[in-house]
Amino acid sequence: MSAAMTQASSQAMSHAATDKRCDVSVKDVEISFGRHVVLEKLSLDIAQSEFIVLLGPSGCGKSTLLNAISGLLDVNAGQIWIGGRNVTWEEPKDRGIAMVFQSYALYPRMSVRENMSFGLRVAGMPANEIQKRVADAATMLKITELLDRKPSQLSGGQRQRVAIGRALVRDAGVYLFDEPLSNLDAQLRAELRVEIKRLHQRLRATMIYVTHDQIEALTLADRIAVMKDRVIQQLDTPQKIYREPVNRFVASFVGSPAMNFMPGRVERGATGATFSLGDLSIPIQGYPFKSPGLTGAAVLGIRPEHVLSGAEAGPNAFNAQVEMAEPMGADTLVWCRTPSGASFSVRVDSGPSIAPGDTLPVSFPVGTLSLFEEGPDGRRL
Amino acid sequence: MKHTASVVALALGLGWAGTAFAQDKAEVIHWWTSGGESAAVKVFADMYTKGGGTWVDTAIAGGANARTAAINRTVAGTPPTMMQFNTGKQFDELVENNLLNDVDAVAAEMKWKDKIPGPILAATTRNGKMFAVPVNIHGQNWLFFNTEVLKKLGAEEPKTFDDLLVVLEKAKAAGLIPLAFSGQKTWERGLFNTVMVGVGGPKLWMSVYGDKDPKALKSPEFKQVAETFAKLRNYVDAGAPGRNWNDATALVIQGKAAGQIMGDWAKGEFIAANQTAGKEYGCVVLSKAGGGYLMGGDVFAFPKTKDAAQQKQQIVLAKMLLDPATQVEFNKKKGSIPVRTDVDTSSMDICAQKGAKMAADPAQQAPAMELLTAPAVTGAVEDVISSYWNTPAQTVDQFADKFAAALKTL
Amino acid sequence: MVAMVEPTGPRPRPLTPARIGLYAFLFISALFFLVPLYVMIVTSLKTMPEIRLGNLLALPSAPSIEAWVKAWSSACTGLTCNGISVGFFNSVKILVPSVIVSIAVGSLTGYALSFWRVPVAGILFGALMTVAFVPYQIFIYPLVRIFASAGISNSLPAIVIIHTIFGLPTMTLLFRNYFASLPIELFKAARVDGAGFFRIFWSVMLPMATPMLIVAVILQVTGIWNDFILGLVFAGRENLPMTVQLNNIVNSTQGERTYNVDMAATLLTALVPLVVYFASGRWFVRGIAAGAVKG
Amino acid sequence: MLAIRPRLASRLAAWVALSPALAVLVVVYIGCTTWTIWISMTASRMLPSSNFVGLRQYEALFANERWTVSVSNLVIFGTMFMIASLALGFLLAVAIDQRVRAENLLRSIFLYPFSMSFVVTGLVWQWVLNPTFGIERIGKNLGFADFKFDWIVRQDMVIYCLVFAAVWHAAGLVMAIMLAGLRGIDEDIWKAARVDGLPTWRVYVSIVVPMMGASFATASVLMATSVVRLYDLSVAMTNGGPGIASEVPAKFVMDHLFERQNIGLATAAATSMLITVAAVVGPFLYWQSRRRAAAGAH
Repeated sequence: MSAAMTQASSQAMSHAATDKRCDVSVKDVEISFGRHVVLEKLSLDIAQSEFIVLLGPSGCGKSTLLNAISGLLDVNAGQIWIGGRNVTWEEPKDRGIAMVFQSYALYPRMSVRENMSFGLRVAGMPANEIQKRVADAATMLKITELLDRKPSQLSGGQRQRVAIGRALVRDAGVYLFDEPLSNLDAQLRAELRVEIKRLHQRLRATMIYVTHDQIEALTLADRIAVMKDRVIQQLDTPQKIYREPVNRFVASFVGSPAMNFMPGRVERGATGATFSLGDLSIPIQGYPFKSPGLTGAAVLGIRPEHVLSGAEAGPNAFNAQVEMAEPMGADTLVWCRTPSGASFSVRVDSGPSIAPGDTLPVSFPVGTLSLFEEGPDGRRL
Repeated sequence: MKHTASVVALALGLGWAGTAFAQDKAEVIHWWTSGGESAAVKVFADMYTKGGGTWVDTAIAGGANARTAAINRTVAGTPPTMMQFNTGKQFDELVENNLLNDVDAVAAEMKWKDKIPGPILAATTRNGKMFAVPVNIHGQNWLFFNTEVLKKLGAEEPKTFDDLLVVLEKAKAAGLIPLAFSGQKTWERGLFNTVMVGVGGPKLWMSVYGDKDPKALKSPEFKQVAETFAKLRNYVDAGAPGRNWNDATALVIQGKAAGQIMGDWAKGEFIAANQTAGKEYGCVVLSKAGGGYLMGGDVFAFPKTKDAAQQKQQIVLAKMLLDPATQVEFNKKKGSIPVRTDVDTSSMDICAQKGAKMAADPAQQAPAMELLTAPAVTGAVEDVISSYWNTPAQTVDQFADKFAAALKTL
Repeated sequence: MVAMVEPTGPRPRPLTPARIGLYAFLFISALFFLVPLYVMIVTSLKTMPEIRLGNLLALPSAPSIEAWVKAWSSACTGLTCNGISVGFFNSVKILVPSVIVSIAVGSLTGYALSFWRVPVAGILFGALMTVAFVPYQIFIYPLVRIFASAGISNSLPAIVIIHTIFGLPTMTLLFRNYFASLPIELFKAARVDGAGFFRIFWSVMLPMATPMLIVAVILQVTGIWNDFILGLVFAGRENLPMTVQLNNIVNSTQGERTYNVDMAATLLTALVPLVVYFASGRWFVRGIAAGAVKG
Repeated sequence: MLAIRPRLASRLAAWVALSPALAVLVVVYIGCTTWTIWISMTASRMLPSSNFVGLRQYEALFANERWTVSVSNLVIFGTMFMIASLALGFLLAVAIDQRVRAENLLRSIFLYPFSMSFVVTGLVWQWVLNPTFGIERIGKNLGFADFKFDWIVRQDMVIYCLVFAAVWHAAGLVMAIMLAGLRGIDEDIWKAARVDGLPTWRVYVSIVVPMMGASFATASVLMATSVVRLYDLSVAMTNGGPGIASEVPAKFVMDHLFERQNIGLATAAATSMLITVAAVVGPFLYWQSRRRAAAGAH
């Protein structure tokens, strides 16, 4: 939290939240528009004070789920519990939630102050209490000097701060974020990301955050629910999802630059299990197979940053042909080919220059690679 | 208790005051809005005011508009004290639905039935009772001509349509507009009806519009009427379609046209231009065998009301409308002639005197079309006539067939 | 020797034939649109003898506002000769409540139909759309009967209700399309803030609908001010609008016509909507841009 | 199974808000329409009667020359008016969009006729088109002795005069709608077209017009409503004449309802109009709602 924040406000804003029970639980929820089914028997349990990110491409149902939790969308079947109460049929305002939207959704004809206090005024809160809450939230978000402006006079980043402020004053146990940073440029996004993370640490409120940006997910979440096609593919800590994606979809969606995939075969030989890529044979002895002894066609996945290159490559290194180098500041992403022609990328320090046509010794350490079934949606082996 | 009593007293007092006010008040819906017409209706208003009443004037231009408003209010239960209709069948259904008060008692008391021309009396009587008070007679089939122009053309005052055609031909040759015409549906019907009664005679007139006899439409007389009517197309100018009747009258006044066939209300235009009947302009009813003065006009009807005070005012109004002095004064302003045959018309202009004489003579009297046909039929026939007039290719037979169909309107 | 001129500075913009053609088109169009107004104004300033000469486009030889004065204060509209000034205030009396009520109902209906899932919404909207095409004249007679049995015929409330009924399809359509074009997240945010149906409408949606409100006001002011038949049938004799008096002057059944007074009266009657349009033409286009073309 | 949430407060509020519209729907639209259809099957004249005559009013209606002329007039008028006002409105909008001088003034000039009532419009154009003192006279005064412009008094041409006046009245509104549409088009499209070296007219025809579907639709719907309702203009300008050459269905209904006191025939005509409108608008609405539902599912 910013240094400008006062001790008093920090207490005021954080106490109420931690005092409340505010775990969220989605039980067998179904949602459909007419004949079009959007969510099917979906369940999700979110612990008190947890920061959970719903991550997935557009159309995966993550926003629908968030809207169902908020009560903006009626569920066709199932239940939603917040803070130990069944709120399935409650109005949004009665669920103890606050929400931040992608397009900020600031009321254009109201000043910042009016925007932030609207909900409290609707609820009939005494003016001095409203005044205090707005002032505290504004201080916390460094928007005090903007309070009397209209939304049209604000920049994108300022608008989203106001939108967050509007959620803050509700002093809710559960905060819902619907792609709140997607309309901002990269720098502002990073800045506000940090801000939100600090908020969470300060408030200890439950936060449910929808995004399609895996960096936001990895940086913010306690747990990430990766969704695709209306189904939660994997629900785990960011580390786990990054290291052990349950399928190729999760593997490719999380992490940047994207994971390399190379089709080949798992074979068992005298030296133990190997993965053959054409003529190349990569030792994978010690890989934690789910079903031991498995052989046959498979896909090897390894993240560019996990490929060892140059001197680090070690004894299992093979020579790869460099095709192209993308300098990215601190690192360089080097695009190579295996002798059999499979393309992959390697992340190396931007030290010695590497030019197309060079040969680069690389190795795929077994501790960091993943193996999947064949096919675009192959499960982890 | 004391309070309640005083409130009741106050309410009663107000109620009484209200009735007293209503007693003297009469609201009249009519469509007389132009200068001459307002002057005429002012005669009624002044007479009524002189008798101690308050005349509440609701003038709405356009007969259909005024009647619509009046009928709607009558149906809605908030009728005016008195409302205007054209003499004829416009108020038939109000009588049938028991929405009008009859004036039979007053009529008997004042002996009106002996003094009103037969066709007009018949048009206000339903089931033997008089349901409306006629206030004037408008002759509908006059020919007005510019005497100066006729003199220049070397023509006599025409007596029949044959005479007229000769005059028109002369006017055409002289480069004038022969017949000043206003090409709107109503006046196309007016012209046709003038031809029908003038060429076909009152007998044909009555069998077509009175008996609605399809055989009459196939008669040689009707054929001759249709042909004469068609001939008149040659004598109107290019600007006629859509023209207002008073603009046509102006052409006669200015000597640009020889004459105009119109009702006697056209006199108002001549008077406004400071012309005198018999001097600058002449008037004549064209008739082959004599007879056939088409009489229409206006009546006032009295909607049913439960308010006794209003009923009383309706009787006061009825008597006032047919007062001899009022009649002369009103009709002078209106350009029409008194509906009573027993009033002295010597102070009126020549045309009015001519008209009054014909109106008093049963041999000359003929009911106007709307006295014989319901508005629905009048309208249907009007469409047929208008279509014939504007479509030279249409044959007389086609015309007669359509005419017969229109007369049979459901 | 001809020295080559190197391009420098602003590019020369010659008046191209296309540009001339464009202005010619606009000029001719403007003439086409202005001729009737010109004829009305010129005629209203002429004397009757001059009008009878029949040169429609000629300027008045001796302009006189006599006809205007007469039309406003002394032309006969029946027994009384007070001009159309009486009707002016009646028209205002009808206009103000009718515009407010019809827009209030129309915008509320449009709002309810765009954000709230109501079971009959489809049917209601379909019916409104259909009725938008129906000549309203056919409803007049049964409505007279209905109003009569409700005991409110021939009164100010009656005419206000009538204008609301007949304004409903257009108003609903305008507002529904406008609200539908607003981001749904605003509505969601307001609901999370705990605002109910009317609160969202009043505090969030209506303040945003200013461009559409302007369009609605313009359309309704024009429509209601220009109305003749409804005012005649439903307003009652105390409240007959200006157009009825105009009709009394212009459409006298029998009697002499004074075209200069007719034209002056017509212009006086058209003055309110004319001023509204000339003053707010820019807003009108903007309002339409804000809502009407999305949909 | 559908779970229905008893969110009474909001639901109730929505019903309260819709209640005026619903009352109008039930009482006015449904009630009056039913009444109209019922009366059309009776022999009512001035006042409604219960004298049932089946479909005889409809037989009379379709045998009535004036009605058939009215209907065909409406078709001609509708087609010509829609095409002409859309075309002129679009051209004006394009012209104004070329960064011309006095844009505000021009826009007001084109828009002001829409503030005039149809009665005034009809009256003025009746004057201007009148052959004895209107345009024809002006042409003759200018020295063209043979100049003729007498459409308003010719049976075969009068309907085009109505189109003329109606276009004058409505083109400004179309222009406003089109201008709004043009201003809503992304500037980048114009930049791209300019870099591609496309001639301006080509950009309008191939790129801009297809993008303005919504503007054309809005304008068309507005124009179409005024076509079916065409009444005052015909009354004020020609009163249906010459003859019955410029009669229109709404005028047929009105004349028979009031002047002619034949509400049986009037309601039969009104019902015929209603059925025609419903037959066109109904499927259109259905198609639209299907499209909306399909779009909403994603």
